[in-house]
Amino acid sequence: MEKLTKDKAKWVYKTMNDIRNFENEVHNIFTTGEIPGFVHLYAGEEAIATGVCAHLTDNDYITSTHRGHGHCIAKGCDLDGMMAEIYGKETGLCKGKGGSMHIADIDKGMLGANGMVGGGFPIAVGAGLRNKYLKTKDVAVCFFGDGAANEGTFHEGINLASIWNLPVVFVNENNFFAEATPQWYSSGSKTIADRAAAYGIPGVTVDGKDLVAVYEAAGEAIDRARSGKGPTLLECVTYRNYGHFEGDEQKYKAPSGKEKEEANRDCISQFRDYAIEHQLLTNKEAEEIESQSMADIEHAIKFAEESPVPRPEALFEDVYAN
Amino acid sequence: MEKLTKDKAKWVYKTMNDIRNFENEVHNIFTTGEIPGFVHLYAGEEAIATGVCAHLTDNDYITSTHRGHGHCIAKGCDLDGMMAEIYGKETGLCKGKGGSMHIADIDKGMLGANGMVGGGFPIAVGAGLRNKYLKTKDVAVCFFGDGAANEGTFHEGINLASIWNLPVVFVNENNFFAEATPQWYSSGSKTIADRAAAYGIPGVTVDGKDLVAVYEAAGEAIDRARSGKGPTLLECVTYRNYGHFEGDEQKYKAPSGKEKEEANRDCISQFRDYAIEHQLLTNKEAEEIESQSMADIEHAIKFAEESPVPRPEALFEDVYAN
Amino acid sequence: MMSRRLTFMKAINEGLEQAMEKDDRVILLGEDIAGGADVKHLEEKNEDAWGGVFGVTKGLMPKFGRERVIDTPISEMGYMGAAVGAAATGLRPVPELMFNDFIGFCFDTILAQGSKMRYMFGGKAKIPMTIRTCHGAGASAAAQHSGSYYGMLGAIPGVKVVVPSNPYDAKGLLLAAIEDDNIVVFSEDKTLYGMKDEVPEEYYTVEIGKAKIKREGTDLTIVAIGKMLYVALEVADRLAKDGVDVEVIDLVTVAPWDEQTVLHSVKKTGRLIVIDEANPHNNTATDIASVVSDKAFDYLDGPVKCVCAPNTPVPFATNLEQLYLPNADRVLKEAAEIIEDLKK
Amino acid sequence: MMSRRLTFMKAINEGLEQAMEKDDRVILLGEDIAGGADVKHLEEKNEDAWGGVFGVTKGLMPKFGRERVIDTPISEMGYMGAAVGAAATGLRPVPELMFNDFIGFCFDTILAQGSKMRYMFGGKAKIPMTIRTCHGAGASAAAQHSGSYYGMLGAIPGVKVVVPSNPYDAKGLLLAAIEDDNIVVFSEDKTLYGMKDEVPEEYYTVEIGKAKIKREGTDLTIVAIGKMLYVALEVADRLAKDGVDVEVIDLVTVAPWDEQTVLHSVKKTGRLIVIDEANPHNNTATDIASVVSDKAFDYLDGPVKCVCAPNTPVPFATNLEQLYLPNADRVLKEAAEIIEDLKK
Ligand SMILES: Cc1ncc(C[n+]2csc(CCOP(=O)(O)OP(=O)(O)O)c2C)c(N)n1
Ligand SMILES: Cc1ncc(C[n+]2csc(CCOP(=O)(O)OP(=O)(O)O)c2C)c(N)n1
Ligand SMILES: [Mg+2]
Ligand SMILES: [Mg+2]
Repeated sequence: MEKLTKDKAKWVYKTMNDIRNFENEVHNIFTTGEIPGFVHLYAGEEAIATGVCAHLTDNDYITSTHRGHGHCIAKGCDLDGMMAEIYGKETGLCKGKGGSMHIADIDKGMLGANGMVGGGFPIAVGAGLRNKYLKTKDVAVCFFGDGAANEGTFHEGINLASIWNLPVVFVNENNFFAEATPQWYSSGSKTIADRAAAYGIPGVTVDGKDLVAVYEAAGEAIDRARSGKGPTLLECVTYRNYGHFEGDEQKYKAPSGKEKEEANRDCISQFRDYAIEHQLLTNKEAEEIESQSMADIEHAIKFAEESPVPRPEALFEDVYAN
Repeated sequence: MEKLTKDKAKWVYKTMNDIRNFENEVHNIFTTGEIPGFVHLYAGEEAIATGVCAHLTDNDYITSTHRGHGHCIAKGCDLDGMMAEIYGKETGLCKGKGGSMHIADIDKGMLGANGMVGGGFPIAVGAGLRNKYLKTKDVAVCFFGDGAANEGTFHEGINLASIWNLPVVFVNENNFFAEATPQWYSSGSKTIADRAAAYGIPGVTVDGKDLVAVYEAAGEAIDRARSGKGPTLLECVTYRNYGHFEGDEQKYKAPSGKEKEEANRDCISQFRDYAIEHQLLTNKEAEEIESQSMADIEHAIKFAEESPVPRPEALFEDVYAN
Repeated sequence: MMSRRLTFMKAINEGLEQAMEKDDRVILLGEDIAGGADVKHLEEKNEDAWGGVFGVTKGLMPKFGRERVIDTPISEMGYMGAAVGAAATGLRPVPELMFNDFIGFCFDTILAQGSKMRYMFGGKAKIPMTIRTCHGAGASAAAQHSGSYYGMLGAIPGVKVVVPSNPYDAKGLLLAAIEDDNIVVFSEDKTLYGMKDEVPEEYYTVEIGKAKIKREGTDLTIVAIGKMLYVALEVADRLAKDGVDVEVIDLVTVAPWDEQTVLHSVKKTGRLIVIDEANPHNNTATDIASVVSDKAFDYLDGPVKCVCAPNTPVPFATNLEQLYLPNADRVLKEAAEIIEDLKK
Repeated sequence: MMSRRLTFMKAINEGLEQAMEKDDRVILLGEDIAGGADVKHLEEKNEDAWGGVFGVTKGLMPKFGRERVIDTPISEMGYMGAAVGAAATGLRPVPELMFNDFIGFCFDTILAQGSKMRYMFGGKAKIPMTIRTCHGAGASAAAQHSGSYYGMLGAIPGVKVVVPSNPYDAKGLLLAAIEDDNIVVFSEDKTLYGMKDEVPEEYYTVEIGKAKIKREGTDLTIVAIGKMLYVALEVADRLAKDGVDVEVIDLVTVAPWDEQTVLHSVKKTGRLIVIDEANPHNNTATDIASVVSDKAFDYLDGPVKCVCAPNTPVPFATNLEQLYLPNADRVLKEAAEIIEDLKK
């Protein structure tokens, strides 16, 4: 596994900021009514997508979730195209036909946000099967929530990856809630990683707010996959900054106590401190990245706002290939 | 848990013989072409259905599988009605409309053989939910094969039973094969019971050829369920005497070695020896049971053969209630 | 009873409440139909966090408790199948499938288990279970949360399907569905939740299988499903100006749909348009068209016209989504052939 | 090429073999499509235990190895979704769903994932995947193994469906399906597996979307799907004795079905019967009936008649199952209205 170099640290810090800024802006814009539909924000969980995708190239695949913006950004999707997609504009990554829950860019190895909870497991297994069949060293990463771990696709998907020894890493984002339902209610197992044993694969739990911890654990799991040793189930414990979707009152979140304290930890400032302390970033570099990131997101918003809506005929296009 | 009394031992021995004779006869008749469709025989696995159902009353529910004859008989379904059903006769338990794979008798707590592998898990959970909701002490038992343990319904069903603490016992019949595919290929876990931990419930493996072992383990699990302590996953290791279905060449079965030795163990004669040794049965009683059992099965065959086929109008009936 | 206006959503909520008051065997299951299960500060106050993703089941958990209003993990096959099992053994479960688009996760429990049990078991089982779900485009919910699958579900032998178009029917049909001894899919149009209308306070049922004539007419029959009723009524209004007298029928029940009422109307008017938001092939509109074109062949003065969604997934962009949905302009255009010669 | 007769089953087997020879990216997935995975004495001999539950894929594993002929656990959602993922990333998987009745276990991967990806992704994805499955009553396989769901699948935008009626088409359509860049459901009638007919040895394709006129006639058109073709031909033979000249069309492709050929024929004959083994509502027959009743309205001399399975699950008892299946007697009876005045 590649150590966290200065270059990588810059990419990491930029990516985390991009995600945070993107999501905060979408949050603000949503209240104006300019963005239609359902939007699930990734803010607070940046360390996971970033720490995992730091190990991936465009040739590696990921599957994502309804909360997909972070994965898209970390996998290299174009910010302008993403924002335009969320606005439903013709210049969107999916021509405005997918929206927030279906952002995808196969050229970047991004196999789609997914409106179906648990929808990603089999698709990631398929990408892993392809990688193995074609004798590449590429991996597939399946991001999924704590709630998704109770879908049958979790079971079938991980079991297949295990018995076929596929290069797939299952990255769980355990933010304690599936909508308004806590993980401790919905799962018979204590942790998500506890379920790995049922498939004879390693299960690891890390602090998902700690970029370095995620980076290292993911690096190990991805190396394992690349070298033909099969899948890993990596659980990253985290918390989301916003509600389940925009408009959620979040009555289920703890008003105080340990959960609340966890919630208040910020993965970005924690990484900033770490990077400066370990001389991976200077204060000045960090500040430059911060303002560059804001500028990039503002650019994306402007791009989205100014883009045209899809042509009417687009309704009928792209149903069948050829 | 009730000890294996003399009365119970008689019931057990009769039941095991009934299943064996029933299946052997169906096997023979099938070759004549008198029985249509697919038939999956339970012969060789009698100790499981019998050892489990020995603890149940008509108020307890079971769900079964495509290999359901043994469960039906052990749960008290009428032999004549069963045989007539397999023949597709009007006097069948399901009026000839269900056939071997769909024999059911809700009055006996038998919620149906099931042509869908893994179809029984959610249904058993529903019966368990009902039992708990109505504050009964009744349980639900879900029989399933090693192959079924790879369906998503296994995962979702057991997890639900666990988090809702339902009186459901999941009884796995691990006969090493799902059709022509061995369990050691299809499952990432070594045993089926290993998967119990993923749901925070007890997982137990017993020798499924040993009636007494099944009886005791099942008794414990069922007592647990009845007393509100929740589900258990009970794996019973066994082997089927015949092919997956009638007509199967069984090329996948081991020609020699440990698997073959296992295959040759007979659960019925083993129980006979045990029962006589422990003075639960005399030789004479055993012989009487054996001939009574043959007579009962012959009666069932005669009944089935002589019964009329369904009235044509039956085609349109029983689609909707009222 | 005093007249009283409720939203579509609240009418359903009240229907659930009254069904549960009337019959102990009625239980609800679904994802976050209460919300906040096992969350300490909510449990202490006996509060639900959500009451369903749209708030339809709000307040039912505090009233009936978590034994009867059961939050499920994200395990559609598990809890939908559990509902089948509970129904087969004597309860009257009302599971919620949050969006009908999630049907792919639990289809077996309906297609192969619940709908077939009674038949396979020779009439011994009954499955009194009402599946609440929602369908429909228009909420910018994109391809995986906007489909209309009521027709597909209704085509399964053993399943009934109702699609209410207004708060009154919503409550009455829901109560009829819960009283029914079969699997009834109760499909709510998510864009109607806010619609307000008069709803009696008392318990009442609306007959399943009976279509409603919403406007009498002699020149042309329009049959509409759910929200499409309002498209039909708009078309009727607009055509009235041209002197065309339209009879508008709210189908109400998609399966089994009311052949008698539809045929009776078409035999009178000689012309039929069916508006169905489902994708265009093998849907309820084509089913009605084929039956009417057969059984009322000699009465038809022109072809039956089906106006449906196009053969595409639901697009996200608002402008495209509006084009996706059948509307009055499209009806007038696609059915011009049978409308033109009516205009006086 | 010398004429050579193969069974329907062997024709499919040969199609798979030639597709795999031609294109490395073609892989097969399914339950026991080889059988005996990881069974020592079989692996040593490079033998498959089953080659599919009906033997359709027999011999392919020994030839292409377990990397390309992949036995799966009983995990339909898992491997069918994996096929979608593999197709989206460049392979051309051919998963087998052992019986189309198992669709309820993997419906999401088709309904919400594979069929919608291209659209949702703005045209960037393609899903070149052929789902082999089997349908049909007549094998005493009872309610959960005898259904006909090709129509339901074909109604999903983004999905194509073909239903071959003979060995020649089976091979050619399968090869066309595997060449196609979309999800194509290739639905085999399990009761046709033993049927023998001439099949060229070389690689060839049969065009998807094109119906075939099997018998020309001027008085009446019968469109049939799959095995129902033989019912149609029997009806044609029997009516010929009465001087009625029947045109018989094998639909071949259920989605998108060949409007042009069907309309052209009906415009000539003025009469149409559609025979479809699916349950009667919202099926391909009603879809065709609605379109023809609309677009050929002025040409029709009588109503379009749909002859389908009844609105029931498939019964087990042999006598009932035979009543369930459309047959020539039923066609003649149910369509008597349009046939009677043709008899000379
Ligand atoms: C199959 C399916 N079931 C239910 C839903 C509704 N739903 C959307 S997000 C969500 C919660 C997901 O929770 P989790 O997996 O923990 O992800 P998180 O939102 O916490 O990131 C639910 C139930 C869905 N979209 N798809
Ligand atoms: C959903 C589903 N998938 C596949 C099948 C085909 N099938 C019938 S039995 C069987 C094997 C079942 O194996 P197991 O669960 O071990 O039970 P056993 O036959 O050994 O008793 C399979 C794959 C089916 N009937 N249903
Ligand atoms: Mg979560
Ligand atoms: Mg087995």
